[in-house]
Amino acid sequence: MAITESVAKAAPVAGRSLRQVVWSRVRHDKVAMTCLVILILLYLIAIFAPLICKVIGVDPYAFDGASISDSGGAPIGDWGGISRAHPLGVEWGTGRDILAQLLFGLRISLLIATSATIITVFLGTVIGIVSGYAGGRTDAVIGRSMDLILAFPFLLIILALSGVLTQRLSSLGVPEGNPSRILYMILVLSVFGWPYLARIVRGQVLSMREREYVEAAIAMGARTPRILFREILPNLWAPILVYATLTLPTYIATEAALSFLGIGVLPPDTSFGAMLANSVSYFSVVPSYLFIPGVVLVVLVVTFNLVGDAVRDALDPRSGRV
Amino acid sequence: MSSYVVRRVLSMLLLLLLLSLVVFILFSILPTDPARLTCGKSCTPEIIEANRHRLGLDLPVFQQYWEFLKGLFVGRTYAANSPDPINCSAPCLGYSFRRGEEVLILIKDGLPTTIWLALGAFVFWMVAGISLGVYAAIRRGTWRDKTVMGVGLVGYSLPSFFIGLLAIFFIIIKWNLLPYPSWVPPQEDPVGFLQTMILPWIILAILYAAFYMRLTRNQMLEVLGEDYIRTARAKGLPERTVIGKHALRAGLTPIVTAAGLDLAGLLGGAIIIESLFSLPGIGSLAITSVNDADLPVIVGITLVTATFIIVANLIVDLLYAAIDPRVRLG
Amino acid sequence: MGIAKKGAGVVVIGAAAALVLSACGGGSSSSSSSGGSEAKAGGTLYYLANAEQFDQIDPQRIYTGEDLAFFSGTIYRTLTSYKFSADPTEGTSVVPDLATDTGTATNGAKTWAFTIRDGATFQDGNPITCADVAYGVSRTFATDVITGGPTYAISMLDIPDDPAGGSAYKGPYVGTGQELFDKAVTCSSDNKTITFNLKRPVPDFNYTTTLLAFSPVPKAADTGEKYGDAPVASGPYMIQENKNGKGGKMVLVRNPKWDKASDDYRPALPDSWEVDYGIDPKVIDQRLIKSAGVDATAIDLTVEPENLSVVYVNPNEAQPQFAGRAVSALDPYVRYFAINTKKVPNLKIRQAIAVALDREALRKNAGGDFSGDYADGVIKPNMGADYAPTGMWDTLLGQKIPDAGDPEYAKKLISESGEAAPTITFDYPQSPTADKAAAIVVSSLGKAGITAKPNPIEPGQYYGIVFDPEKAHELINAGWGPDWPNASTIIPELFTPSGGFNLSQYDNAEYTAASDAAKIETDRAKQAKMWQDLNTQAMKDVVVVPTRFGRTQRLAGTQVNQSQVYLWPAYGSWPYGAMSAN
Amino acid sequence: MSDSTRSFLDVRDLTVSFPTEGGLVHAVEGVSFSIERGETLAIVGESGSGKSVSAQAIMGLINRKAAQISGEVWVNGKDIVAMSDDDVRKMRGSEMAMIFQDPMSSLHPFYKIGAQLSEAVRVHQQVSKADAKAQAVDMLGRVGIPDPKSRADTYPHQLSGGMRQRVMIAMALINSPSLLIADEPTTALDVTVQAQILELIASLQQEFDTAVVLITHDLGIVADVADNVAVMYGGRLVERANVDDIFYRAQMPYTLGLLSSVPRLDQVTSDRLDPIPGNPPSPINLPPGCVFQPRCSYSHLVGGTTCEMKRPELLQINADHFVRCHLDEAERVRISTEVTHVLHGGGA
Repeated sequence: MAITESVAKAAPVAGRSLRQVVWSRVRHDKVAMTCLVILILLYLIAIFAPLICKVIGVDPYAFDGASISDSGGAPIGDWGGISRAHPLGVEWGTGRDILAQLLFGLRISLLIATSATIITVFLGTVIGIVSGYAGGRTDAVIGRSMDLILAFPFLLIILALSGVLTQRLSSLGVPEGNPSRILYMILVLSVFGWPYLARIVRGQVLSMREREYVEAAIAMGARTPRILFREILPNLWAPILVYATLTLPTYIATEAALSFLGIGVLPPDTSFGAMLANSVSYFSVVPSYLFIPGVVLVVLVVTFNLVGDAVRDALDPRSGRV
Repeated sequence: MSSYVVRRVLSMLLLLLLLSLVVFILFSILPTDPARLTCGKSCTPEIIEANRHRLGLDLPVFQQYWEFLKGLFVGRTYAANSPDPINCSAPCLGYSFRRGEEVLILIKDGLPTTIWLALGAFVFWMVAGISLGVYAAIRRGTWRDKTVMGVGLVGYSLPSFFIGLLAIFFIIIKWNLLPYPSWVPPQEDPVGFLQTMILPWIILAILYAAFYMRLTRNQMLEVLGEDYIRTARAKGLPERTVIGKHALRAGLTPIVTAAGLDLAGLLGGAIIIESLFSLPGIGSLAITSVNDADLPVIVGITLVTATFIIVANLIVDLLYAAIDPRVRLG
Repeated sequence: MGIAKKGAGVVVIGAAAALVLSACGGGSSSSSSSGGSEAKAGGTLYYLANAEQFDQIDPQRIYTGEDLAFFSGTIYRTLTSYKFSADPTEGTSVVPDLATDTGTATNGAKTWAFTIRDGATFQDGNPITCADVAYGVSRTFATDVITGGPTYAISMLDIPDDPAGGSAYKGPYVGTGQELFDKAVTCSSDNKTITFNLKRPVPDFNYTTTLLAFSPVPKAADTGEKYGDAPVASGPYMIQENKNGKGGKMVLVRNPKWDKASDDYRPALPDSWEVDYGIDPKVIDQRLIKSAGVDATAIDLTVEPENLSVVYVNPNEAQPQFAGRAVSALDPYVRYFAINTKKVPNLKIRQAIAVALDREALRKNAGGDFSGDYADGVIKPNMGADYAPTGMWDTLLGQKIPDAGDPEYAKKLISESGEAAPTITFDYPQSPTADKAAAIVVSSLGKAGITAKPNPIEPGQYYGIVFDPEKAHELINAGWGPDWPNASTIIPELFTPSGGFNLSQYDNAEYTAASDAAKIETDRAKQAKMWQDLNTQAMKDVVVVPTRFGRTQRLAGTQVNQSQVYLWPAYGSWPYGAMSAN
Repeated sequence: MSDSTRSFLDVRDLTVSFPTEGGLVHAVEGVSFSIERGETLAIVGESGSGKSVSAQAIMGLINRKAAQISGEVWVNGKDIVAMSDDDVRKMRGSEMAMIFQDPMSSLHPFYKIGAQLSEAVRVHQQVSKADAKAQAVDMLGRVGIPDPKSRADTYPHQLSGGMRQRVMIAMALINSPSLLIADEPTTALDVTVQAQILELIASLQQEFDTAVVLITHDLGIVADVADNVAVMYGGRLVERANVDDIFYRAQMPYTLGLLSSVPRLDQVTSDRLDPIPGNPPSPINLPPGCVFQPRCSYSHLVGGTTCEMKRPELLQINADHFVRCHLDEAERVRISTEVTHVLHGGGA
């Protein structure tokens, strides 16, 4: 969705001292701080997922035939066979541990969303600055290509091209299988994501070009790259930060949606989306298949959004609470 | 003004041309061989070759593209040399051998459902989003504002396929409040239509509503700080008029812009929702075609959707000019 | 009839059911035919389908068991058909349909003659003649237009091959070699008796003629590629409307020109049939379980795993409230993993793969005993004489192999193979369930040191890709069922170069020769023994790893006459032609 | 109907403060003044001195939820502070009107000016659209807009700044209010236009016999149009007198500072001109004593720490001259004459 507006609004002219102001504002926002802590925890959990699984004694790949019925393959016990051995129950038909799958899913989800965000921000910033500063034909060309990209039904394109492009990646030397698939996800998300940020940045740059310090720099005969990245970039971090913090959660959701539609990681690995897709066949009997990954996913996204909001408000009190 | 529109339309066509070319090149690298797909298990290389030729797949990509373009304007004939050539009259978006149907017709069949879905959701989210946004803005800082915004944030964070599944699980399976969704056109069975559409509408609307609520609130807060609002108050206008007329009108413009584009995007089909609720719209058509590697259909949908968005861009700009006299077209 | 065809459902919800949905076949029907009231005429039967369309409606192109059963029971007549019966042998016995008898073989079964009944007409009222049947058969040869259908006519009729490939006869549209065809298929002067001259003896040719590929088509009405859009009915029903896709439906109404007197094969009791396309499998289940309103006379093709325990006590017994309308029976399919012998030439390695595979986990994932029994070959027990245990898991692989696989022994085999532990890719049509199966393949092979990479393929494109020698990988998920109860429709198709379903790309001259010999063996008992040996031989050579003799579950509404609620062995389908509403 | 004892506009001990994160902001504290119809009162002071807040308080434009307002504001015998929001609203634009500083942003960009005027009419009078439109056009003519009929159908952005301010004035006066508050009506305009606007206001004031409160920081304007002057500093009224007293007999050091910071054409040498050192106080933490003390160059003349510690009272010097200062009268007069003498070119 056209997140641009809200972010553009949220982007005040960044003064040097703003950094501290923002931090202090965020620090005084209890909700934001709680979320920040949760996020850090989530990242730690993701990073140390294998270790944690060992400690709890669960394994996302181990098939536990004993935990499922021999006829129909339904998990034995309520709520998907929740037991001491399987705190969140087991998968229908295979007896794989749900908790372990969640932890590893979190890992993949965060990996994709985070890297995609980083790339998006990089692309958006650089292209935005260039197009805003260079103006003229460059600007026009970039503008057109943005229109082009934004006009694509990106979900459809991503789905349609996943197969072939993943193969291309492997043929380009990326290890076959999940590495290529994950990379594909990261790339497509970034490719369809950068224009929004680029537009914002471009706008900022346009307004900034006329500013004294830039003109001064030009007058002093500074070289363009220097002006771009020494004078202008430092003053863009505010909108960029806001955009990044609000984009990450949308990427998490999108990634889930994509793997729900079946272009996620390959088995035996799994992800939130895949788990939810799998739950469809069983949830009228085993609702927990639906609730557990779903709730985790929502919590993840909400937490990110809360932090994003806090940052935005900190940067732009007008948009936030008085 | 009119010259502006002409210029815009021209650049629009150019963009579409470019887009169609990109789409063509993108899909020309797909691995599955449509010719292979048209021939069953008893298949010899000769047959595949023959089919490939009949579908014009043995031509170089750019020639295929040219054929496609020509088809758009003068229509085209497939398998011309076979006993039963397939005529696809202009504008010919291509022909799905998989489904034995013209792409345009397939899309036309799906469009009503998708339009109903999109429009319904649109109404829901605009009403909810704007009213709540205005409310929050007026009550800014109060606990009401905070609650509304909080709810909005959660709504904004709910993946639509998850709430979709939740809705199916609770409302349909557990509580039997609604029958299983099965699409019927409103004119045939209004009740069944509503029963089928209500959930998709709401679920599709939630995400957007949350977004528009935030957008509206920000807009209103900004506008309410404007001098001319103070002027309006100084005139002695009742607060109702000040908010409902002066402030809203000024705050609405960017919202209209976003809404136009989002609606256009939805007309391209809401893949997830349509699939979840098995609505025979463009989105379902798209996903099925992807699964079947039904290239002509995918290309067709991509182009149609893109057209919607690009046209919407133009309309929105014109609208913008209509709303804000300061905007000069050209 | 390969699981090859039949459209997959929506990936989001339908894919899970795609494979099961296309399941269809023969086998003993269990919890069914428990009396039920007398069959009555009238009413409408509803066929709730997840698929969004029939693959083919053109008679010469239909090749899916369920579809063959449906259309031959309703709108198309063929020279011969299968008896409507739940009994494995009766249900697969040939009876006359459009022909006055089941055909007369002469010249050592190289010449077959059928006489068409009087009074049989098309929906336009024109009498069905020998010429119409001959024309229908001739369409099969237009392989560039009439695609997807069975090609037995091409391989059996006495028409020389074209050195450039295919048959010398190029079908009625091009007309090249028409005279050759007219020599092979001749009509009597009264245009009533049709004679087929065959390349080789085909003792069971009258089984072949049950295929719709041998049904009549009036030349005047043939529109080639698009004939399926408006086919001319010869059976008791005709197509009133057909709209594909979600929410679409096909409506069959009585064919006014159909004369009961000319057709003692089809009771044709219901007044009409309605096929509702693109319904979500969960929805189909719920509707049939409730069986309310029109759903009382509805039928489906599958029961979702989550509802198995709702409907059944165990695979052989339905819950009381579903007794008589729930079917659970062996379908005609054998589920197996084909091993690409071109990519995995080393027998020891193939053995190692077979040995390492955890078939128990796979079966559990597919639904445990609901999904069928462990398979020991590609010929199923319900094939009667052609089946004999191959002992694949007891002796063929050198020692007894547990259902859960034997990684250690697999390692041993690999070390004997003189090759490094292989890295293989596993092709399968994607669905959540199949993904889990892939996970099982990966990990169980992994235990034996074999690196397996899953390669999910969109169901709709699956066979298009795996049939392409460049694109097919080492291990290919597949399923196959016979076209009629003779392994001549299994062994040659799966294990010889000329076979249409040779995913293993198996090319063993000796084996092919033996298979060809078996094909033309006229002594059925001898032939059966030959098939048994070839089956065992293929398993010994681990051309495929058979995983399951498939089983299928399906439901009929409460008001569907229960005397016809059974799995028809002929096609492992509903006995459409015989079904009726109470 | 105003009773004889009370002036037409009578502000008594008006105090406005806003609670914020940083604490209570005392924007206006204990301000009192009064004015009759036909008169002009100028409120002068630096930005942040509380001029505009007082004005908005009088107009009842300050959101009572967001601010604490105390004191009395009698307009035509009715106390704004005590009235309900809606009653005040009814008075706004009819009995009292306001002109704002920036005509560029004070008109709604989306509505034609004619519409904006007639809207103002229709809120307060039961007249048909047509009549309202007619009044609007007529009013536009009276504020000197050429070809008012066609201009009524133009949008604000199509007019020059001066024209827009005329429109604002027209809008303010269209219901012939008896009180007009002009908040820096000319600061945004260039000098030539300034004069025209001021004349316009003056002439209309004659015509409608309006009481005008002119808020400005430009003493030049004050000299031209004001009858009385109120000097504000740090939210307080520091001196109030008729215009002559202010210009020739001002006694508050701040007032004198203001006077001496005005550039004068007849002043040959600009070196005499000495602006007030330092910055206005932050309204959040005002000095405990005299708010001007930190910048006052005379506070040393007051013994001890009186200026730092003690809030000065508002002393009455004569009938209409009030001053808020700790200096004793003799000192004040001395300084006053000293400064004003210099200013008015007596010295050197």
